[in-house]
Amino acid sequence: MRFRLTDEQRAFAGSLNALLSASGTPAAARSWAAGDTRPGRALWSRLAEAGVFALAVPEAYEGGLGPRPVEVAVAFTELGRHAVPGPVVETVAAAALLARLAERGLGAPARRLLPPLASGALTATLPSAHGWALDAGTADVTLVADAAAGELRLAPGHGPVRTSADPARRLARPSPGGELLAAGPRVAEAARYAADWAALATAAQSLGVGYALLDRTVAYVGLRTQFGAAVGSFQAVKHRLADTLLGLAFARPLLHGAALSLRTADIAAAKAAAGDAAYAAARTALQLHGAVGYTEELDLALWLRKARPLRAAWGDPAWCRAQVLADAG
Amino acid sequence: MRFRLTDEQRAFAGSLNALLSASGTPAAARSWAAGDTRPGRALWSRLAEAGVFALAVPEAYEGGLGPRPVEVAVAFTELGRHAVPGPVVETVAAAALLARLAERGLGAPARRLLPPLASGALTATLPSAHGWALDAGTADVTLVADAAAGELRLAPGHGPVRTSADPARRLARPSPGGELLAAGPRVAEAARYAADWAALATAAQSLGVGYALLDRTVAYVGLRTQFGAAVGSFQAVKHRLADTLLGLAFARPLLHGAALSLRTADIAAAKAAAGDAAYAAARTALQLHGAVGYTEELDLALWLRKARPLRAAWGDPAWCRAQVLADAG
Amino acid sequence: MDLTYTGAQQEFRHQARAWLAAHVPGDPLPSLETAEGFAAHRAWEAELHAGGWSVVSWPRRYGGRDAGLTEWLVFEEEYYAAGAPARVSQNGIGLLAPTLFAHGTEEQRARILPPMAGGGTVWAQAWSEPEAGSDLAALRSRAVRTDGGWLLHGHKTWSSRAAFADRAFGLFRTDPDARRHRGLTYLMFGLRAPGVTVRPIGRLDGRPAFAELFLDGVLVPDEDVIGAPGEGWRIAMSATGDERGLTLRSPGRYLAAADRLVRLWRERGEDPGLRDRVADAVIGARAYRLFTAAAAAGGTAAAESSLNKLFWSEYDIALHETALDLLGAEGEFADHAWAEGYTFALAGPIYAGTNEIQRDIVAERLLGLPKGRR
Amino acid sequence: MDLTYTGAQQEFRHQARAWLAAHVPGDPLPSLETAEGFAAHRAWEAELHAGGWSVVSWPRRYGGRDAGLTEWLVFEEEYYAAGAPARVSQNGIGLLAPTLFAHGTEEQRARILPPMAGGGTVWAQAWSEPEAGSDLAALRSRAVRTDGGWLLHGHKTWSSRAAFADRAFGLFRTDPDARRHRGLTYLMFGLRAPGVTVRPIGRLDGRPAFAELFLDGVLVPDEDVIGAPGEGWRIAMSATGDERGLTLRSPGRYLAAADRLVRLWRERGEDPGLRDRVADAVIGARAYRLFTAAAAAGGTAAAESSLNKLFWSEYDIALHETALDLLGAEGEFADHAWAEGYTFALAGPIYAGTNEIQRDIVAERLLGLPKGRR
Repeated sequence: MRFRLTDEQRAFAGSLNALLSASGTPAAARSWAAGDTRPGRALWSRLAEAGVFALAVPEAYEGGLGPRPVEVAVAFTELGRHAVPGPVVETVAAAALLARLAERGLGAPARRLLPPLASGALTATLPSAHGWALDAGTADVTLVADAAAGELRLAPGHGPVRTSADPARRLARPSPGGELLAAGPRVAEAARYAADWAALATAAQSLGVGYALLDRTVAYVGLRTQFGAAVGSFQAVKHRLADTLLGLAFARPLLHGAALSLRTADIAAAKAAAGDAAYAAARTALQLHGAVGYTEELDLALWLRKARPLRAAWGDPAWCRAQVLADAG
Repeated sequence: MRFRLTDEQRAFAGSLNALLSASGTPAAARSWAAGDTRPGRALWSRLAEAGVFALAVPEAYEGGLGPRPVEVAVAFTELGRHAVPGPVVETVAAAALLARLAERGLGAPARRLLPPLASGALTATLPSAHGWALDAGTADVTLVADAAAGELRLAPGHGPVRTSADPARRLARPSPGGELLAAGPRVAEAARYAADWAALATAAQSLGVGYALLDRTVAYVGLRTQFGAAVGSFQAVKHRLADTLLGLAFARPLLHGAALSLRTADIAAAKAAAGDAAYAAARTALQLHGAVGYTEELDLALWLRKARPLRAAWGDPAWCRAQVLADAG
Repeated sequence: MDLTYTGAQQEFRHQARAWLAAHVPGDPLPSLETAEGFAAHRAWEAELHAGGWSVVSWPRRYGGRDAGLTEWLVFEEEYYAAGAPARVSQNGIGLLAPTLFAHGTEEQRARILPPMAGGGTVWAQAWSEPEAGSDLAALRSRAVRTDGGWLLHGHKTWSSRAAFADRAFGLFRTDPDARRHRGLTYLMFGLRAPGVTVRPIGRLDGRPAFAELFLDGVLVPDEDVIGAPGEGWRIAMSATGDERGLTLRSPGRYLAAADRLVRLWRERGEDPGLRDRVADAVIGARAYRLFTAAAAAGGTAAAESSLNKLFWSEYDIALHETALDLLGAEGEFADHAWAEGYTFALAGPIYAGTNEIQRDIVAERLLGLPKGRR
Repeated sequence: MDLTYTGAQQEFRHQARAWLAAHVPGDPLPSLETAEGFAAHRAWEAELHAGGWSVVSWPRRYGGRDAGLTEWLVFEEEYYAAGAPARVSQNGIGLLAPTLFAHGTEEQRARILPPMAGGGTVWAQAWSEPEAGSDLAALRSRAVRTDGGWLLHGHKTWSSRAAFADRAFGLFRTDPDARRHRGLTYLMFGLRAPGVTVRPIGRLDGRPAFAELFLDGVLVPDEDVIGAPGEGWRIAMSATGDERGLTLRSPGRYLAAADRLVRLWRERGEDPGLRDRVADAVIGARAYRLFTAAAAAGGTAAAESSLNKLFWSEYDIALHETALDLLGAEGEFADHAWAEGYTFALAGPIYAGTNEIQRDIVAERLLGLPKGRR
């Protein structure tokens, strides 16, 4: 047992952090929110070059590096830390879905779609349990698994686009029908497996969002003075930030443990903890920034607005906890 | 509308406070816990003289001053503030039960028992929903209402006595059978009515317990120094105490509002809020006293150990909230 | 001690209810933090005023009904229960008007209050500055004496409503040699006056709920100074006491919100996992109503208004979080009825004195704990 | 990165499980905070030691198995899963032994560790004094030089286990002129030695879980000084680092407690109102196990042990509160299985450095926030 990231995994995180720091990611997120996806797609290509979208694609496929769930957790923590826009989680989940179907003997859609997903040529989305798909309006393909009918289809379009409290998130319901990619009882199982990958990647994003909020707030309260002292020297401020770190520091090993086991209950536990810790970090960051944190002008807003939607996406807190209990004891 | 205590009600609270401050109440509570009820019974007589046990006894009965639920709330806040031992809540609830039966035409038990209850000559107890009766081992009478059978009986004895986390509370199950006091469908309704009075008085006790804990802790942290400063000057300590006051200050009007309406849902809301606020006060008091608060030696322990049992007695938090929702909207 | 209404109060309630039932728009107005919504809300203020319901507690000569505090609380309960629009005139009615009643001249009241009551003049507040948020005594914007008035210079921020409002009020430094609290003066000025630049600031949902004000030689005639020059701090402190008190958040708002939450919970199948939090919203609204009633009956100490502010600001967030949790993944949609309320609630612990400051005040003034370094 | 056990580690787990299944008493022992229970727990330590399971991580020559940290964690999981008794030797094994390994002499280790491992000598800690709780540097009890040793004078308090234990260890001021941290020396002494008066103190449930020690000329020979005189603070700080770290609370304890809570919840009909809190107990135990595994794999910074201490101490209370809430009104019975655990948990945020101090440490050392006045 050696429960720590390998040097390679740490280096991978570091290189993504450097890449995203140097790539104008906040501006790309703002453009994405304003409807211009070009800077985001350029970022997407760079992330694909770094291997991010190949991690769920088995090595047997061109460009595939996976399946590597721990590296997915590592990468998506960085994507969350930099507020990367777009259907990043959904693209990885789509790859997991197709790979799983191929393992179960339904390989045609995987052979067709996995290589361009791995290379970043193709972006994908898919709806979660409530029927809404992130970025269905701009993703290249929208996969819809109908568990009852046992059918996987390429949606032919989508309904009206709705904006989230995070304006970089736009959701739409895929239109019914479209090309049939696969059929049979294995579709439902593969869709559940894909939802596990989506939950894992979302938990990782949450964790990164939480750390970004904490780091920015620690920096701010170190500089901001009121009543003649740095705000960060007030004990109530210090304790609130200590609690924020506490939540994140205990969510992190749950995330890595879930990536190792890939069990639904472990992923749900990690998602519940990371989602709550990131949301608590957002509440803290807003309160300790004061009015300036309440504006859309600081980049801080990119993370503040993301914490709650990620907490609810791909398994809300109640659902996660129900999974944990169903598995416990 | 004039939602404040009258001058008479304030004076009544003040006189009880003075009486209990002068009566060695902590020592009586410790004796009661050790099995010697004599100092507690002496205190009981003084409280009876002050009218405490006459408040639920209608004026039509000898010694009766009631029904006066607001004064019950006022008095039991003081009883909680001083950690008065014994079946004080249960005696008032027993009086409410008998008075209600009499209103519904079953007057014999009321004529027999209300005058000695009002005068303090008789102490009474009765079991709550879980079947355990406080001080059944030492109370003069134990009333048992069997809602299903429609019977009110004087229990002939009791089973083994169990001690609570608050050693001044000893509980036992009344033995079955015993003298039949009243029969008919009205017994169940009167028992529910009595449980409302018990919950109201318990909520008031909780509030008093919470204020006692807050006051003692504020005094302690003003004197205790660590790292060269009064512990009460540390911002984290101040904020925790401010939150404690916040909880109590918003439970108090709920209590008085419930006493005015006597509606089950209002009483439940008051009990939920007062029980939680008092328990939070206990957690705060323990933490801010540190190790010395964790001992049975300080009188503080009398209140610390009472907060949680009172929160659960006569309607635990979940039950209270269910009552509130059943009535809402 | 009682919680009963007089016959006249009940009659007042019925009148308010009937008028509101007949006049409250069937569809919600657009958000008041948009140009279109601001205009719609201003028109609603005029309609409310025409019905005599805009400022029930004011004297009749300024457009009110001379109603007592209990009547005002009754009106607010009916107003929110009817689902009536948010009050775009809140800054003026809740902050400036009490200041004018306490410290203004009769000429000022007669000139300023009637158009405030009718929505003709909508007021913004201009308290904060970039380096003076919680620490208001650190204000730097100044007013320089000129013939018959003052010239304003400086930079205000977090000015609520200022993106679309007509006029603003705030504190300015008139004595450059006096430190901190001293030498501040309470002034009013037009937001479209020469020398004023208004830069709207988007809040988290992008709507311009406040603005920065750049002031470069803005002329304020003497008649628009409230109280004596140099007395601004004392006057403002009585106003911020009000801001934390009853008039900022009436219990009716939360009673209505808790009712909506219970309905949402029922519609969504009464998830027992959220039962206690929904019940706490009901209990909290009731507690706030009764705390307010007790304060109304007994007079409120200034530090008690800190308890009040702590309570409603944290209650409001908890209530909206519960609603969003009930909605699950759908709770993220920005156009959902609960979403704007949630964004609005998030500001509660920050403005009108942060909750950290309020807790310091409660600890020091109500509990008597020693003043620390904070 | 992995969470897998080697074959040898799995074999170790099976051996431990088998031994515990055969030896753990069927009925719980009486509380170790009673004379009878203390004796029973001491006998259990001897039995554990006879089986070779008392101090698995120690070198074999002192009674251990040379087991690594992972094996120790495995053993603890099995120990608590088996419902085995609380460890009456915890103070010695968890606090004094690591100090002796780091700072003691070989003579001291050979003399002190074997009887500690077998329950023959049970140790109490003697850190706090009435005026030195969180602020340990304010200690006043002193050791005065005498022929071949030191004479102790002073007053210690909150000495855990001291009501029934054999010996104690703690810090004493040996240089009366040195201030605060300086001039302290780490000593061991017998609790029944001449000059020692032990006054047991009842904790909230009345049991004498700790004691006051009055010391009047207690002789400590030089061989019972750990490290050099005057080096006590440095030595103790490395020990309190351990106290907050892995060895004070093993994850196995909470994994087993969370399992018991889930069983209780199931037995009581799976109240959905408590679902999330029960799930959080499961999640928290898992988080603590994995946090510990990560710390074991990566080495723990001293300030990280503050996170650890904050987590387990607040987790333990939340878990027991959930259990008591599940029990409703029955939760108040003092003889209930959860009641003693609850009382024990309540001390967690107070001892081994209050949680207020731990939060200060996290903020200053891990987050780099400025040192305030506290």
